[in-house]
Amino acid sequence: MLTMTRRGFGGLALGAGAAAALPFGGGAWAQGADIVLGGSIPMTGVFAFAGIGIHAGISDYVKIVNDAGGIKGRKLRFAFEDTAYKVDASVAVFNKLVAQEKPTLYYGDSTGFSKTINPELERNGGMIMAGASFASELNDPKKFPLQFMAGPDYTEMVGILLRYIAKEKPGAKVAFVHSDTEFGRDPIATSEKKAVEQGLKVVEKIVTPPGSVDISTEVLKLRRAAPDFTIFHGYVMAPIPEFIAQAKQMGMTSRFMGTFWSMDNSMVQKMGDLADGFMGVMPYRYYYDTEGNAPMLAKIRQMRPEYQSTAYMQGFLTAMLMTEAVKRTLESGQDLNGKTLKASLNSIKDFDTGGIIGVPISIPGNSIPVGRIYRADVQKKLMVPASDWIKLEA
Amino acid sequence: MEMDWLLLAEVSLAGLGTGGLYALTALAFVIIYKATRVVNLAIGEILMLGAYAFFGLAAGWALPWWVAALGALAVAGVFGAVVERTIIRPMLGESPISVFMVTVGLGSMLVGVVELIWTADPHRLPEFMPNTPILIGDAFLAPKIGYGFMVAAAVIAVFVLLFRFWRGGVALRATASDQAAAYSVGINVPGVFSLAWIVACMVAAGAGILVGSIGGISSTMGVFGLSVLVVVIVGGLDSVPGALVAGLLVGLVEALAGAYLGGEFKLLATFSLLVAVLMVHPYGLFGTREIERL
Amino acid sequence: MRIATAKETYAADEALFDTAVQRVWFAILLAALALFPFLADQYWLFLAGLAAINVISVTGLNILTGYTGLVSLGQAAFMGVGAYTVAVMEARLGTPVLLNLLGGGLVAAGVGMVFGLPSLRVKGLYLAIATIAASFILHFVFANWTSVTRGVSGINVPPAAFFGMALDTPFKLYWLIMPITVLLLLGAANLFRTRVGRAFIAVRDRDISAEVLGIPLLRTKLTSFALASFYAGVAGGLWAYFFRVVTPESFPLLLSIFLLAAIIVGGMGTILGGILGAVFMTLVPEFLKLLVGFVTPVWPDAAVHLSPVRTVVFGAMIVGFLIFEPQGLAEMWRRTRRFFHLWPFKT
Amino acid sequence: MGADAAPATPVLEVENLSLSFGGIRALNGVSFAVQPGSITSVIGPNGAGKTSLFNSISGFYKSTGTVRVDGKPIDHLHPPERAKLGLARSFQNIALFRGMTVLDNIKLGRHAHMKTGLLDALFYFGRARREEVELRREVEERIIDFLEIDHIRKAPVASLPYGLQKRVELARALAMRPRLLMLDEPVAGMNREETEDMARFILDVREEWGVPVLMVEHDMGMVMDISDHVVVLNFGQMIAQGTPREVQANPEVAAAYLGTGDVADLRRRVAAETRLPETREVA
Repeated sequence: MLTMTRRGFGGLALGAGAAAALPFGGGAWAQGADIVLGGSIPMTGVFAFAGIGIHAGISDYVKIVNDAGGIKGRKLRFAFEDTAYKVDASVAVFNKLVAQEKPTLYYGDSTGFSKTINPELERNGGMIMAGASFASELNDPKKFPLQFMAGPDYTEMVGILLRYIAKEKPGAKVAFVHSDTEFGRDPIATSEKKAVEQGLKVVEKIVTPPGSVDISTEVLKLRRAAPDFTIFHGYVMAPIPEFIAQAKQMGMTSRFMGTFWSMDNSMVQKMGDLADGFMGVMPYRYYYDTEGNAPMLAKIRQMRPEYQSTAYMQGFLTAMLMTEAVKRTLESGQDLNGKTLKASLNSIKDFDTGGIIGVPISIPGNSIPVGRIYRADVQKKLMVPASDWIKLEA
Repeated sequence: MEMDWLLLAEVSLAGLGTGGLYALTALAFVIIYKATRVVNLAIGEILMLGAYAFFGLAAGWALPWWVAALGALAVAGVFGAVVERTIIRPMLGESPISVFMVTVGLGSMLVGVVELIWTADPHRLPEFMPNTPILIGDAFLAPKIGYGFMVAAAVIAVFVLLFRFWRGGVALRATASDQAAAYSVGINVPGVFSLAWIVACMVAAGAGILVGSIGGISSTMGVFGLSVLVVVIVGGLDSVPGALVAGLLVGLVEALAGAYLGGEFKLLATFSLLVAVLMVHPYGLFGTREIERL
Repeated sequence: MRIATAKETYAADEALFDTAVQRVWFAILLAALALFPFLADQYWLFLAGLAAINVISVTGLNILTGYTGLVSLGQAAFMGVGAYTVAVMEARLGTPVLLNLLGGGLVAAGVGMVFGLPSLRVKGLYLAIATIAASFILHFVFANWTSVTRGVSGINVPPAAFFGMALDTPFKLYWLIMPITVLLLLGAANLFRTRVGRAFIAVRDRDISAEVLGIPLLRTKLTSFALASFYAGVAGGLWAYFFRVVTPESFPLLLSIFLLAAIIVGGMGTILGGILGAVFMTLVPEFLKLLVGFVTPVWPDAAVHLSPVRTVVFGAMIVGFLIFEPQGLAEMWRRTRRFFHLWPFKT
Repeated sequence: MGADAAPATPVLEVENLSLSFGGIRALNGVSFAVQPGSITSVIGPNGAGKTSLFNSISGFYKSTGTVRVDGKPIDHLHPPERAKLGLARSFQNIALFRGMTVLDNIKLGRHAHMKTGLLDALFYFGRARREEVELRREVEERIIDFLEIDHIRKAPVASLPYGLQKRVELARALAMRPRLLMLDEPVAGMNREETEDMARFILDVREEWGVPVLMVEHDMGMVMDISDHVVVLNFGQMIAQGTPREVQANPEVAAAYLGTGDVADLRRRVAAETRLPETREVA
């Protein structure tokens, strides 16, 4: 891990030596201390697939920024440690980085962490934070004034799906299948109301216990409900494939949909033929997407020739938005602290993400309520757009 | 609301189907307990090991599925022999708590090793079971569950016969009922211990392949072992018939609770069943009561 | 080398620290604990707080499992009961901190006793598995008793207030957590100087003989469950103040296994063992991280494998200690101490 | 004091005591009494039901019939309550608590008579401290000195030789404030010298503490030497009782010991052959 070796004694001594040797030097980074983006990143454990992508995305964007001369001449530095997706470990990393690196930006790895650290974040007051969680609860600037998320919250994601369904098949029957976790339960209650508002009928809600592999009874219930659309939430992959397999064996005609964390192309393609027709909501373009004007995607493809996951895009965009907030704050001559950074972030309007998101975005609150429906194309082994970009009104 | 009898039938079938897999895994657990008095909390992880070995051979080395399955069983058998010799045997005579914790440690090591080799990402096993639905009357049964149940039932039947008639099976039963006596009639008791671990790990691995082919595999699939623990407690730690009956019972209870109360009630239902059985029948439905002497 | 110390009264011989040397060391330890927060940064203070909370819970579990011989895999769930009690009292009622912690301990003790009831009828491994049931049933209650627990999203806990000061940093919380930890440890140590503690050990060593010698099994076992759960409840309450949010996912079965592993690594049935085990197990992941930092130059992928390595090390420590050092770190400590006492003579 | 102090209420009365395991009758209508200040021995071949008798008196086995202590029936009492009444005992297969020191094992005997509650214990203040120090003094001065085990008081019991362990068990029984001392094979497995020491301690207990003794023992020499009263069991039935002399002269007793007159010799032979089953029974 890069930051760790840097934090080792050797690195420290070297750094101190360099600083001593160039007290008034005209080096590129002389105009101020590094701006540190701290991170509790799940590099290992059950969420490692995401953590590794997030890490790569943030690192790449940081590199792009520094290669272009930093933010107003100040170098951006990514200091992170692995959390194995455990809340206490994430908090430990946070405390360590705050004590040793003084970050002004922070990336957190889970809803649990975002909620746990929020009081400390407000007390500290020196940074803003985003993370891997799109929990609806976090999308409240009053309760979480120093946090944001680089996309729609889970309720908004389902809202985008419902919007699409209502347009495709007015009055359609919808079923929700979700895990019995905080993540899984997050959007369900609100989305049920939203569905009714859209003129849709919620015919079944199925809860699966965490880690459960055998879902045959649940499929039986689902078949009785005979939905036109089934929305999965709270899973990365299992048990979605088995659900689809058994449903198809029983001759169900429902279409199956997922939310962001189950939409990575490499994950979906692992389902093989079962993936055919699987769709879901994605706030970003895929790595291989070449339509439209997307210089950032081109840049990413140039930096990394092999496929990068949706988590990579998430990390990359998060770093981009944070950088933008820092830039705007520095430009307005203010101190870098939580309040000014968040205000700068909220001043972002019709911002061009270089094609990561297909439309210009604004961040009026804590989320970016934009997304698009993609559909799995098994022949091409790709997720392909099934709708235009959908913006939810705030 | 009108009673949907077909749904009830289908749910019950699905529950019994899963129950067959519980019974199979519970059988592995009981074999070890009977022979060595070790409560093996790593049973779920051994099951996971079997599934991953199969995955590695079938998907990684692209072997035909039946070769991979045999290979996975062999891996599990070797694993059982090594574990018995290096970890379990040095613990003989220690307090049951220590031995039980050793298996907890073993389970954790297995999870770590699996994640080191295959990462924590979920995977799907290659399809090897027919996927045309099974219809029993009008009732639908998911093919994997149905075929899984049949395989489990066949394996269990073979085992029950082996227990009765094969020399090794007889030696195992003799050791289970009285170690000292087994020694004195010339049974190689350490050999029986090894045999029990080898056989049990192979059975668990077989169950792992079946379970994995239904729901995919991941490093957390060891939680399947928790339901199996309920099964063996309800059935009685040292009872083969107990494992079979309780396996089906727990499968059924889980399915009914899931279907009529909701998924979040599944574990609650089985663990409530466990507490109820413990209060009424402390040694399970079929377990042997331990007689205490002063 | 140290030679025997003469004592004049039986009271002196019954004292917790029975030599002047021991009392001096204890005073030094207390002084070090008091100085620590002024020297440590936020990270070390965080680890100290977490370790202390684990020490409390592990000590409770040690009373139950190490001293009374009743294996429990429900300790984390009882911590959860304490944490929820404190969270509700703090967030809804706004009662004082110490009262909340006491409440957390007492409610946990009550719940612990209920789940200890099967210990009348079953013991050993049956009981261990029965306590797993506690873990799942309580998790269900946390997740579904929405009106009290706010369901899966959990309860946000306001900072503990002590004489008007909000204890909202690891530094300030240290002064709440550490004294409570020391008090509870002294309490546990005292216990085993009296009939209550002796009865626990007797039940562990030979419960049926103990009964004939005048020890009521039921009451003793339930007392042990209650006490273990009380410690868990207080630990959980402090946890609530420490992490400031309590959710059903905060206290998984894995935490119970962690706590049990800590008493095995530390040493079952000794107070010192519980302390050493809890501190050691809390710090192991941090050691491993350091280690990863060192090996990264030669093994660039080391970081990616940290979590599985941690899982393997966790398991290997349980297995290794049980096979090679069943008395745990406490025994290693005693051996080291004996070596220095007898130095320069060999044992 | 001796058996001639009889007219007082017996310390222990056993009346028509029966016990069965499944279909097997372990005890069948056993009746006898222990007089104040006496030493009463229960003898019989292996499997005669001697230890079952002890366990029934202790309340560990649920038997039928009546047991009285100082004239009051105790059949409804659980084992710990019986212990509190002063039915103090040792065990055939030493039941010391291996995780404790000698001192703690002895102190444990006093458990039922102490009042320290959980809170007292946690704070070790007031009552807890007072009780413990008092107990320590009494244990030291009345028991440890008396049984000459001061050199091992802080030793873990597991490390002690067999003879000393038996002595510690006696010490623990003495700490129970015995009304009746029940010793299950106090000298089994001891050499001559150890046996004589133990016999002396038993006699001294009776003399100095005034506590009557009920003992199960195979060592006929010792039984006949120190007992005031002997009860003979065979196959769960009491076949004789009386003074040592009377019992020795009883032909039925001789028959029980395989039909010969030389009881002591046969006992040794029988014990050697059948040791295993009985020790296992009480494991």
